[in-house]
Amino acid sequence: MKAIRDLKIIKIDEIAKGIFSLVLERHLDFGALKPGQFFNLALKSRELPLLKRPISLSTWDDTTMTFVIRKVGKGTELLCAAQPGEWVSAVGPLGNGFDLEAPAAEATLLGGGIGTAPLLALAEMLSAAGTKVNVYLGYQNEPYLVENFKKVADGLFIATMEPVDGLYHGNVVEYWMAQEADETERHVYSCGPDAMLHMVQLSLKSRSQKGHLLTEERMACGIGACLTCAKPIERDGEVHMLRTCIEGPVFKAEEVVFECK
Amino acid sequence: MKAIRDLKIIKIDEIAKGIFSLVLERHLDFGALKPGQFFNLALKSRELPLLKRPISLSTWDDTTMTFVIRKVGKGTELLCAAQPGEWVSAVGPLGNGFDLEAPAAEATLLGGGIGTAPLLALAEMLSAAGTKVNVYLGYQNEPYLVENFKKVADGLFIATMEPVDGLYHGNVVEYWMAQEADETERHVYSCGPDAMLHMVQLSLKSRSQKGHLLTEERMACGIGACLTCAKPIERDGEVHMLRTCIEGPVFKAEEVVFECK
Amino acid sequence: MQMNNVDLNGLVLKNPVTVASGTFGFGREFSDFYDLSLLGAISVKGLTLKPREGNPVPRLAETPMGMINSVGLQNPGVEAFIRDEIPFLRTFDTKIIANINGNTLEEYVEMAKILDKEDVDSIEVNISCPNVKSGGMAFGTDPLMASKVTSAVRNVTSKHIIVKLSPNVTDIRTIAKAAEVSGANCLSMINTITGMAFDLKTRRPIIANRIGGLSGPAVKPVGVRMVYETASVVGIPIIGMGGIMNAEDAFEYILAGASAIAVGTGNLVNPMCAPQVLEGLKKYLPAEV
Amino acid sequence: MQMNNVDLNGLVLKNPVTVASGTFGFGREFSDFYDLSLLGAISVKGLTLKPREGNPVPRLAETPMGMINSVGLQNPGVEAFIRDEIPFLRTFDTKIIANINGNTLEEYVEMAKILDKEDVDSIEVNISCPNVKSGGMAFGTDPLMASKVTSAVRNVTSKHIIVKLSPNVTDIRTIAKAAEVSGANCLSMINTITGMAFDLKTRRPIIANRIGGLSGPAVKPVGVRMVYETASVVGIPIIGMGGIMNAEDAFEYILAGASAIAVGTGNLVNPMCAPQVLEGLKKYLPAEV
Ligand SMILES: Cc1cc2nc3c(=O)[nH]c(=O)nc-3n(C[C@H](O)[C@H](O)[C@H](O)COP(=O)(O)OP(=O)(O)OC[C@H]3O[C@@H](n4cnc5c(N)ncnc54)[C@H](O)[C@@H]3O)c2cc1C
Ligand SMILES: Cc1cc2nc3c(=O)[nH]c(=O)nc-3n(C[C@H](O)[C@H](O)[C@H](O)COP(=O)(O)OP(=O)(O)OC[C@H]3O[C@@H](n4cnc5c(N)ncnc54)[C@H](O)[C@@H]3O)c2cc1C
Ligand SMILES: Cc1cc2nc3c(=O)[nH]c(=O)nc-3n(C[C@H](O)[C@H](O)[C@H](O)COP(=O)(O)O)c2cc1C
Ligand SMILES: Cc1cc2nc3c(=O)[nH]c(=O)nc-3n(C[C@H](O)[C@H](O)[C@H](O)COP(=O)(O)O)c2cc1C
Ligand code: FES
Ligand code: FES
Repeated sequence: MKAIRDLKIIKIDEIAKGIFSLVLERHLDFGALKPGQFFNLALKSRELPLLKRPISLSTWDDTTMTFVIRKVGKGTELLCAAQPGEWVSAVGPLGNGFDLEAPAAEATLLGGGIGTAPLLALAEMLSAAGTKVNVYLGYQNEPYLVENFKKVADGLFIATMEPVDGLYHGNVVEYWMAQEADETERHVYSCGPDAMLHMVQLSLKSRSQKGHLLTEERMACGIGACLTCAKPIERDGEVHMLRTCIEGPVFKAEEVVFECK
Repeated sequence: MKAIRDLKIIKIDEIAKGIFSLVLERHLDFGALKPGQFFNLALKSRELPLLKRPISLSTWDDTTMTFVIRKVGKGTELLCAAQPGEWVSAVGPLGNGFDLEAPAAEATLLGGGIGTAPLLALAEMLSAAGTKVNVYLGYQNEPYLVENFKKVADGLFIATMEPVDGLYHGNVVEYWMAQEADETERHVYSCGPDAMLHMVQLSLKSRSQKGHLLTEERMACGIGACLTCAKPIERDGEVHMLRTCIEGPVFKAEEVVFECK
Repeated sequence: MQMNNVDLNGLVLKNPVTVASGTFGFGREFSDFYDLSLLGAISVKGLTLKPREGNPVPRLAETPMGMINSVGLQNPGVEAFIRDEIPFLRTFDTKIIANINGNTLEEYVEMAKILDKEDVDSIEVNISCPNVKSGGMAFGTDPLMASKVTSAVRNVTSKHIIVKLSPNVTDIRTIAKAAEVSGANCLSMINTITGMAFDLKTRRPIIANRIGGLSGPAVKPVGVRMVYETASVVGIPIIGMGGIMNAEDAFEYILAGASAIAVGTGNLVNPMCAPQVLEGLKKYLPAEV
Repeated sequence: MQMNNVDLNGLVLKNPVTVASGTFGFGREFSDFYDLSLLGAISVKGLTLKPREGNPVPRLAETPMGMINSVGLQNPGVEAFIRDEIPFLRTFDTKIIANINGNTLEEYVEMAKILDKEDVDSIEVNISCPNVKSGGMAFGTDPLMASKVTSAVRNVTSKHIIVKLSPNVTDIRTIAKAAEVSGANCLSMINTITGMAFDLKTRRPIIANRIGGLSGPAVKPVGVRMVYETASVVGIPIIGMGGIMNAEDAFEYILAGASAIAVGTGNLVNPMCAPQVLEGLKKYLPAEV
């Protein structure tokens, strides 16, 4: 159940340039967790920025939860500069998360940049449920979390936008399209920048393939109260402004209306 | 000369309940320092509170400056919670300080609470200049800086508002008035809460005795630019609003206009 | 001011802590966190006659100790509110304030008529929403318009009426007086201050609608000042809001002349904010006068 | 916008970074910290016809990311400024802006007449000071009054005129237009927003005058919005200010439509703020267009 709790930082490591893995204690009051869910986090001691920051669960065990955070602006900077023993104020678990009721026989996970992180728990749980999981990870130049995915992925494919020895050079969506040209029965789960998700959506559509997207939007409360995080979602021929933090952040791939900004 | 510099915290100790001694490195660019001068200080890493906090020099040597800070509100709380190695942004030296051009033969220093701190360097320098220095220190209950004053004071008298074994019980101004009933030639320097300074002013007047008061007022810039720190000062029969941070914080005792609030 | 049984000129709250419209949904979102019966009142998300999808995104920008929103009154409409939300809210021992918003005078009247027959404790006439093109703030920045809306609503309902004032005015006192003489039982203030922020990378306004409403601690001094100014010229009680994050902030509003307060942005930052304000206020206020 | 030779409709600044009246004294205070020739212009402390001792203390309260001041135009008077301060300021290669404040229309005119013959580069007509009882903001909150003051000043001087606008208005555009059509060469905005804070211990307002002017980062979204609104309706340049602490803040104002910016409260927090803003802006602005 949703709760707000102060959590102690157990561990914090820079796992790639500007990418930090943050391990927090897991509080029993949060109840069950689902991949694709997120927490609204802020350093307890901070007064600025005012709002907490939505960060996806990357993975967890009985006593800890791990988040992977990219340092972007002030909020993530503060979180990434924190030290073990400091306290984080956490609201969660938030959002619908990925539906794992009836997992597909075969799935493909497409992660871009920091969007790879929320797919880790998904890969682990799908794999545990017997799904054959192919994982495509796209980075600018420096891969991270690869070892973690290696443990559970049936196929692991890595692409970088800048040339890196031994890795596919280019866009991870194109990589996937080429590699799995005929495998349109696999269920696709994707998380990454909007431009990537849009590309995934168009690709899925062109192949009549099914999938889910983990999306982002600027958020204040994370609990459905403020309606700032609305996302245009097309259902039954109509566009509704749904809350990314409640009805999302995971939507069916075909539903999301990407606006060309 | 006035400058703004980032100074490393060398040492920070709680010397009495809620009273902290903060030792900063002394920067050459600040030039000469005078007792009664102050710095505008804030933790470098803080964004809130916006404004720096005026804190008097308590004492200094060639390489360090010591401030004594009472934890009051948010600004002083942050300063007092800082750790050695952290950086303080400091603007100073500010204010006129005590005039030591022609020190009196005999002086009496009256400090109340945290107002004892700025008198320490004054006591040291007067004593070095050959002045006979009597020091009266008043506290609520727990004395501090006493050892430091002991080294330089000819007479040291301590009063506490709450009864403390072996110490004068009551108001430090009354203590002084009683002890030095006839010694009206001594030059008096006082620093403490407004109510105390007002009492000192009235006492001095009643005895036609000369003195200086180190006063406080809410400040923004500390460098004379904003005029928020104005203090009504009577000179030549007229009241002028003078800047506590430039023309003060030290004024002749008879000049300060205390408003009954 | 007191902790118990705060009488807002006909609307009696069990305590002075309420939550501000638009920051509390319809209460459901917070019932995971605490018992809503703790609250003096809940002002629900701003309602319109017909359902609204609100403004395009991004709808949110952060500013120093504040946030700008441009939700644009996304809501399911007054009928859905009555059908789906009142029954849920009534399971708690707290007052229900229906926040209404019209594009036209007629829409305000229509909504008031509908709600007059429904189980709500007060109607909050929002004449200060900065995030809609027509209506909204236009009514709240002109004393004549404010007066017209208030009396029109007054004429069609015997319910307790709160008029919610906009801070985006030269003189809040004239608008407040206008609302008072036209039949408001109570005032609430302040709504958001219109504000704007740019994205330095795209060099465009962050908010899709360009301008939005500023709320949070940054606006507190303005809210406190407006409550203070208004309290000295009106005889009706005021619900003070704008940047209340803790009991100390709330008490500032009370010192300024507010009879009750509302937590707004504070709910978004910390879902437990309102009960914490309530708990903290006990230190400052007597239980009963 | 460009870094060099910014033409504010007759007043050419070497760069777009100026300092706001009342936050920079007469410049002397900052000459310990840096060479004032770095600045595009200095707007000096608000002047009045006769010397003024200003308001009682306390004059300062701090608020979340802001401060409230109630200095009340303490200044030595326009004659002393001319005698004692202009010669000092002229030792630097920067423009001098004389910020003038009247209790009456006649006082504005009188000061403008006096300054017309003196060595200042621009006269900033402050019709927005919230901290004086008569005059000040009263002129800035009514388009008719704003127009009258501006044309009266225009009639007696051929100097460059800046009109400084108050944010405490329902519609800044009408006041801005009024100033423009009445002969202002340039606008500066925003002055402080009236605000208030209470001392929880004494339970009284912190500021002796009770209400003061809010400035600092908290007001930035309001200042940016007002510059944006105004820039779209006037043809004269705008000096943007309100909460500028760094180059990013300054650039927001420029994106909103300001031709130059002023650092105000930033000077008080960090005496090196203005030159640091200047240095940082180079990243965002071309040297010359
Ligand atoms: C459901 C969800 C899950 C997320 N999971 C992760 C994660 O696992 N790891 C991670 O590093 N990041 C994640 N993000 C993005 C992360 O929330 C933003 O990078 C972060 O809020 C930026 O804050 P900032 O203060 O560092 O940056 P700033 O740019 O200073 O932020 C300014 C404002 O923009 C908002 N903002 C900026 N970027 C985003 C964004 N991409 N999404 C939403 N709001 C944004 C901030 O919340 C803030 O209000 C997630 C976002 C959402 C919505
Ligand atoms: C010239 C001068 C020298 C000082 N020297 C010392 C010293 O050596 N040691 C020490 O502990 N304190 C000293 N003070 C007082 C110290 O500046 C205040 O206690 C401090 O500013 C309080 O800030 P805060 O955020 O902790 O408290 P808050 O109460 O949260 O402060 C709120 C506001 O009030 C102002 N304020 C509150 N109390 C005072 C005060 N007494 N004087 C001026 N402004 C105040 C703050 O600056 C701030 O703007 C001195 C003050 C002045 C003017
Ligand atoms: C996200 C958001 C949505 C809001 N929606 C409404 C609304 O629908 N009706 C209304 O009267 N006020 C609305 N407001 C204004 C608040 O009720 C409140 O007046 C304002 O935010 C100031 O209080 P605060 O600073 O505590 O948030 C909204 C505010 C926010 C932040
Ligand atoms: C202490 C103080 C004194 C001020 N005095 C004046 C003044 O004399 N004349 C004037 O036009 N504006 C005055 N202002 C307003 C500033 O020039 C500026 O418009 C306002 O503070 C907003 O900018 P900021 O947020 O950067 O400070 C004063 C502001 C402060 C903080
Ligand atoms: S973030 Fe508030 S409703 Fe989603
Ligand atoms: S604090 Fe600014 S003039 Fe003294």
